[in-house]
Amino acid sequence: MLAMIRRKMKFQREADPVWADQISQQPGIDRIWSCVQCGTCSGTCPLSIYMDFTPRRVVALVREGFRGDALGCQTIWLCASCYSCTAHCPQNVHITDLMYRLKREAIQYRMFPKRFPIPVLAREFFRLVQRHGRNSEVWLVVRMALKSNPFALLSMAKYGFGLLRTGRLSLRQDRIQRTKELQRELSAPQEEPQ
Amino acid sequence: MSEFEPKIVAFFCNWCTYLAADLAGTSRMKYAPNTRVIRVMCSGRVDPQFILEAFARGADGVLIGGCHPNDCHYQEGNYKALRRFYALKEIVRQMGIEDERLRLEWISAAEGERVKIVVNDMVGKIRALGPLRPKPQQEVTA
Amino acid sequence: MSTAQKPARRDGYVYFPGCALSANGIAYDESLRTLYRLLGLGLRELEDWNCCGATAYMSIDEGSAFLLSARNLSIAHRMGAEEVLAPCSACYLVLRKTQDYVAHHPSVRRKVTESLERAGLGPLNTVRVRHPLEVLYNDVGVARIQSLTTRKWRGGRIACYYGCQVVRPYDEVDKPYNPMRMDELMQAVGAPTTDYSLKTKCCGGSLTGTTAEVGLRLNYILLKEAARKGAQAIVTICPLCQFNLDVYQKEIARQSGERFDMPVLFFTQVLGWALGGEPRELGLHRSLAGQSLIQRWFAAKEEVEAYV
Amino acid sequence: MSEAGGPVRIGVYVCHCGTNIAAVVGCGEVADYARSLAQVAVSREYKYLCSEPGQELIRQDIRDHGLNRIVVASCSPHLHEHTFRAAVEKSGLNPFFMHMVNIREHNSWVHEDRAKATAKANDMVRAAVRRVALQQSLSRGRVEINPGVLVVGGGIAGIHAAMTLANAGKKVHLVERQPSIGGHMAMFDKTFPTLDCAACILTPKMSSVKAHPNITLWSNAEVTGVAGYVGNFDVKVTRWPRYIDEDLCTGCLQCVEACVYKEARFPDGFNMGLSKRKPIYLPFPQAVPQVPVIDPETCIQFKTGKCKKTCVAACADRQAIDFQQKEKIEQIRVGAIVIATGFQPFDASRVPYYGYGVYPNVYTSLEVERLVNASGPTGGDVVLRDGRRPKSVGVIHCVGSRDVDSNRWCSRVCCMYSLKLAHLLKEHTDAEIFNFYIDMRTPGKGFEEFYQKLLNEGVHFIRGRVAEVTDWALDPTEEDKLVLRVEDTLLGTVRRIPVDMVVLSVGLEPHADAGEVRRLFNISCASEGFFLERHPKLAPVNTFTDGIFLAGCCQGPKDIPDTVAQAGAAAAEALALIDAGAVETEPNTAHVIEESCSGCRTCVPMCPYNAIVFDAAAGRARIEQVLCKGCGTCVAACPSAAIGQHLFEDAEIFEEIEGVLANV
Repeated sequence: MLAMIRRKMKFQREADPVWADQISQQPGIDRIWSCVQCGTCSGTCPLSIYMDFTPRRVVALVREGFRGDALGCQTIWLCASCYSCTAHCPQNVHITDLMYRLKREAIQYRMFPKRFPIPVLAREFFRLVQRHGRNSEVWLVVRMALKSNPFALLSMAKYGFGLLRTGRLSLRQDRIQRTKELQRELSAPQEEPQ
Repeated sequence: MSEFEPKIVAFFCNWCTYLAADLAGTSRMKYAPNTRVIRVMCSGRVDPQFILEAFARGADGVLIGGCHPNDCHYQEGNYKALRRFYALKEIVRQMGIEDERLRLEWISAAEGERVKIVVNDMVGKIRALGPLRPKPQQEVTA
Repeated sequence: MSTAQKPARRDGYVYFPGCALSANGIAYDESLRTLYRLLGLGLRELEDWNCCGATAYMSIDEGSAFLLSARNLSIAHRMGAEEVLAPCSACYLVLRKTQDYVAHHPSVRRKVTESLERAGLGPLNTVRVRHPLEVLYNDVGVARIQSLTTRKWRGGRIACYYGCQVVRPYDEVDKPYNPMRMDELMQAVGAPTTDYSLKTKCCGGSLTGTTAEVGLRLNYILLKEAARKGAQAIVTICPLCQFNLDVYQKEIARQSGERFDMPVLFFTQVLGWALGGEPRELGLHRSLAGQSLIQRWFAAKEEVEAYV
Repeated sequence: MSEAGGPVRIGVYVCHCGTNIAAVVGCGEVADYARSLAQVAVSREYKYLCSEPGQELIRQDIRDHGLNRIVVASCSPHLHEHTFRAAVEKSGLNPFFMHMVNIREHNSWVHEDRAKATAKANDMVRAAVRRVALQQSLSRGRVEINPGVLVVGGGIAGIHAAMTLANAGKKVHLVERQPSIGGHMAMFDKTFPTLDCAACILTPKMSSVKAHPNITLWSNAEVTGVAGYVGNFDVKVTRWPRYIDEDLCTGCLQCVEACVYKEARFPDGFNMGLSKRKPIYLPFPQAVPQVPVIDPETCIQFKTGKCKKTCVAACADRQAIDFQQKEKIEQIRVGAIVIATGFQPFDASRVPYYGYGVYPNVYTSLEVERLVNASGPTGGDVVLRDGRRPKSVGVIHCVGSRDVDSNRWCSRVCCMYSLKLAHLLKEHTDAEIFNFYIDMRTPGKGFEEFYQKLLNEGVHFIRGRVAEVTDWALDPTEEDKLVLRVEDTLLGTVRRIPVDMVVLSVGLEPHADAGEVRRLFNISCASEGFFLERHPKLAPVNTFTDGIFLAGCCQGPKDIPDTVAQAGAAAAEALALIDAGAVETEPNTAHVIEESCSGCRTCVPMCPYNAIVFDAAAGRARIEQVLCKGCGTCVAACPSAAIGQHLFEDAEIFEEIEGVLANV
């Protein structure tokens, strides 16, 4: 019983106001300082009902500099980038861009929740495109599930079959011709972590 | 050697642009400290000689600020200013002074932000041009 | 509505299919090409195009995400195109966003320019990114599509589903709230549409695969509300939306215990058929859900009757 | 008044303004620098020059050091030029020997680099020192004030201002655009927080306006021209035809009764289209004047010319109906103008995700005001457009307020009127009421108490801005309802709340034509489009145009008590002006330097006020000092440099130019 009781108080020493300032340097994200915490973003978000922190609370976390919570939450990985929050926000906060920004930092510092498949998928996708120049997110999902998760395989296999039969799924890796050109373009000297 | 700091003489009309600059102040907006504002009642009061005098005495740029079209406190002084400005612009151009150095802007009393934007923009452009130096006299080809 | 057709692009539209349209969304590709042929418009495929990076790339490295799009835009420019046609919502948005950021943020512009030079690629210049919905609506026009219609619609009522990234955050394809252009096009070929309140709600994208319980629930709501409003089919403009609603429909029905038999079509399939295209060249056989209805609605040997 | 003969002795005073200036500009350095300039006899810095000791410091120096020119480097001349002129004048020096340098609004408040800001202040002070040496002794003109006042707008603000002025014995012209005075307040049911009936407060005042011997009321009329200046405004008023002669009409309304339309058919504007009216109608029962109006858009006589004209028959020998009536132009001269043109409610259809105009059971707050009103379209019975009685209502605050996509500002009254409507709806229907707010703003007298009352009445208060009003249903409890999707930010979770009725608490915004009105009266707008006061604290009802005052929501959103208070203040300012009998004018007029004038007449068409006349006999131009407003356009245009402008002489401006650039 006692194990379920958790301290929720936040101490000011846990806050990192410098980090908040850094994050808000990015174009569009600077508007977080105008947020009035009205919750329109959460209300319009189709996925907020599954999130551990609603998007509004993520903005509050970032503003107050609670980096650990903001980077470790599930919210940023449940964001499907539908831009509904950004379009609705009465203060023009670019919330979708903020989510992307947090995802990047969470991946960089490996702070995403354990056993959460989305960041893994994103990285896999990133690598494949880097190498071959082509890939499809959906296709990768199906393929990964087919290959990696034996439990999911049972339910996924039937989609796979349907897709194969209708000519919509090929297990052959598509690639561009001039992969070298693409790699040269992407080979920018790494800048400071974004 | 410190960075070149352009000096800009600004003629602001009393009713719109001067008040806009006041508003920029009360709103604590920050902009480049390169303008020297001379208050006139109306942009229509700005005599072309004032502008030439400013360039002659070492100004790197001249900015005239008046009320928007139809908003002149004196009905149409700003139109007079505009007509004069076109003529003057041509003269200044023939003297070899770059276009960016002479500017006319309509800025209403509500547009403090615009003062900031215009001043910063003008300072940036003139800084890029460098100090106003008399060009070797070019043959004017009409 | 003006019936005047703008002159077609000199060499037709430069077309960026993207990964989805070459795989699971191939029916979109087939129907788009067919429709363009029927309209007498040219389509040139973007030469050696690469993946747009979609949402995943933005989550890893924003800079590289812009570079992927920059290569495509640069190639389009080299092909002499002023405009590039991107039917996939993810591709459309990423290309459009790249342009926006290159135009407005000097740091992005600098990085993109340098990287293109390093790869021996040309400049971006101002290639305009366009979506077929908006091209059909603006360049071709509702009236012209109506006048070219040769088949009478025999299917049921349609819910037009626009999804998210085509109408947000940029509003050039259609309005972000209650868009109507697809509805107007469907009505022009005689297909009745429902008043569908969820037309710009998100399908969850790849969440159907990664967090199935969440993704499937979103799609369940989309299907259920369409049915509640009397729709017998959903028509989309996005390969991902089509994929989710079509491929997972059976699973959604199983989990919810409700029956769905809802064809999920691309708007280009409906328009292409109305203008005389054959079902196979429109990829109508590739849908999983509601296949029996599809076969009934889109009979191959429909006699050509003047309709208008 | 000293003519300041003898050598020029300049005193320079640099103000710290507490730390407002001193924090950025090195005031001591500026004062030291000024001391080094030619002709400067005294140079000092001081903490607050505008204070009495500060002013006394200047006066003392004038006496002790024989100063005859003063430069004050402090704030904007728009704020304190009159203060320092008065201080100088008190010491016997001509006030126009003083010149101000703005080192606060134009310097310390907008710059951060101390060295650069100080250098700029030095440049400006140097220019002022050089210019002030040339300044001349001038005297102000005197303009007689016409005792009449024009009040524009007949809402509660205009009504109160007109009554105050009229009670003080002034002749007032009240011009109202609508056929009746009363404004928005006449549409309200109750007023917050006291819940007294709006009509009970307002209608007696409306009748008093009509009855007052000092007030001329022109309704259905607009100001279409304003010329002149403080004390002497020439105003053109266009009285639009109402097709009924106000003098002949007795207000019996038999014409309305007799109209060939037996049933009212056309949307009634006063009831927000929730009821119908006939083509001939009285705007509302308590309308002032009690004279009907004919709408030519719907009247058969106007549309076809073939009506039986039963209204004319009913009017009989009173013969008040006149289909030929044309607009009438009235020309009046007044000394002061009070502008009280009010606001327009935000158009709720501009927020597409709230479904106004799409779902019939979505209402605006103003519609609900009429719906709960006993003399409203349903007699106070709250029945929805679909005939149902609501069992649950959602009231959404901040619609068209605090939103960068519509209006950024807080409209100030919506929280309180939303509470009021929640109370009234509860009282009328016993429905379950949900109020959705971002921040609850109840800062007025008795407001917080009212909020407490509502909390205890069982109204739900959900802190969160509703994301959408929609009709899609997830389960049977949501069928045929409007579903509000919102994050309850206090719970930190998203909720779906099905209701029968949605009330959108729309914000206040400037009239669509506020820009044209502003130009007409030559006043300014703030960035939001509301009219700009001269100073928010020092001159809150004045404008930058002397003799024109502001009252009510045309200056910014405000509630009824504040509106009435402001209207009283505007009336008092107008009274103070008028009772002074005359006003002094700035001496910054243009004048012809006769010996230089070549008689070319270039200047004559330059003047928008026809102040320049050509004296054919003398072969020279002449400027009528009373007519000249001092813009200086003719000065800049004169090819012979034969026109000067007091306070802005060419020589003075050249000195300023050379002064600011002297160290380049």
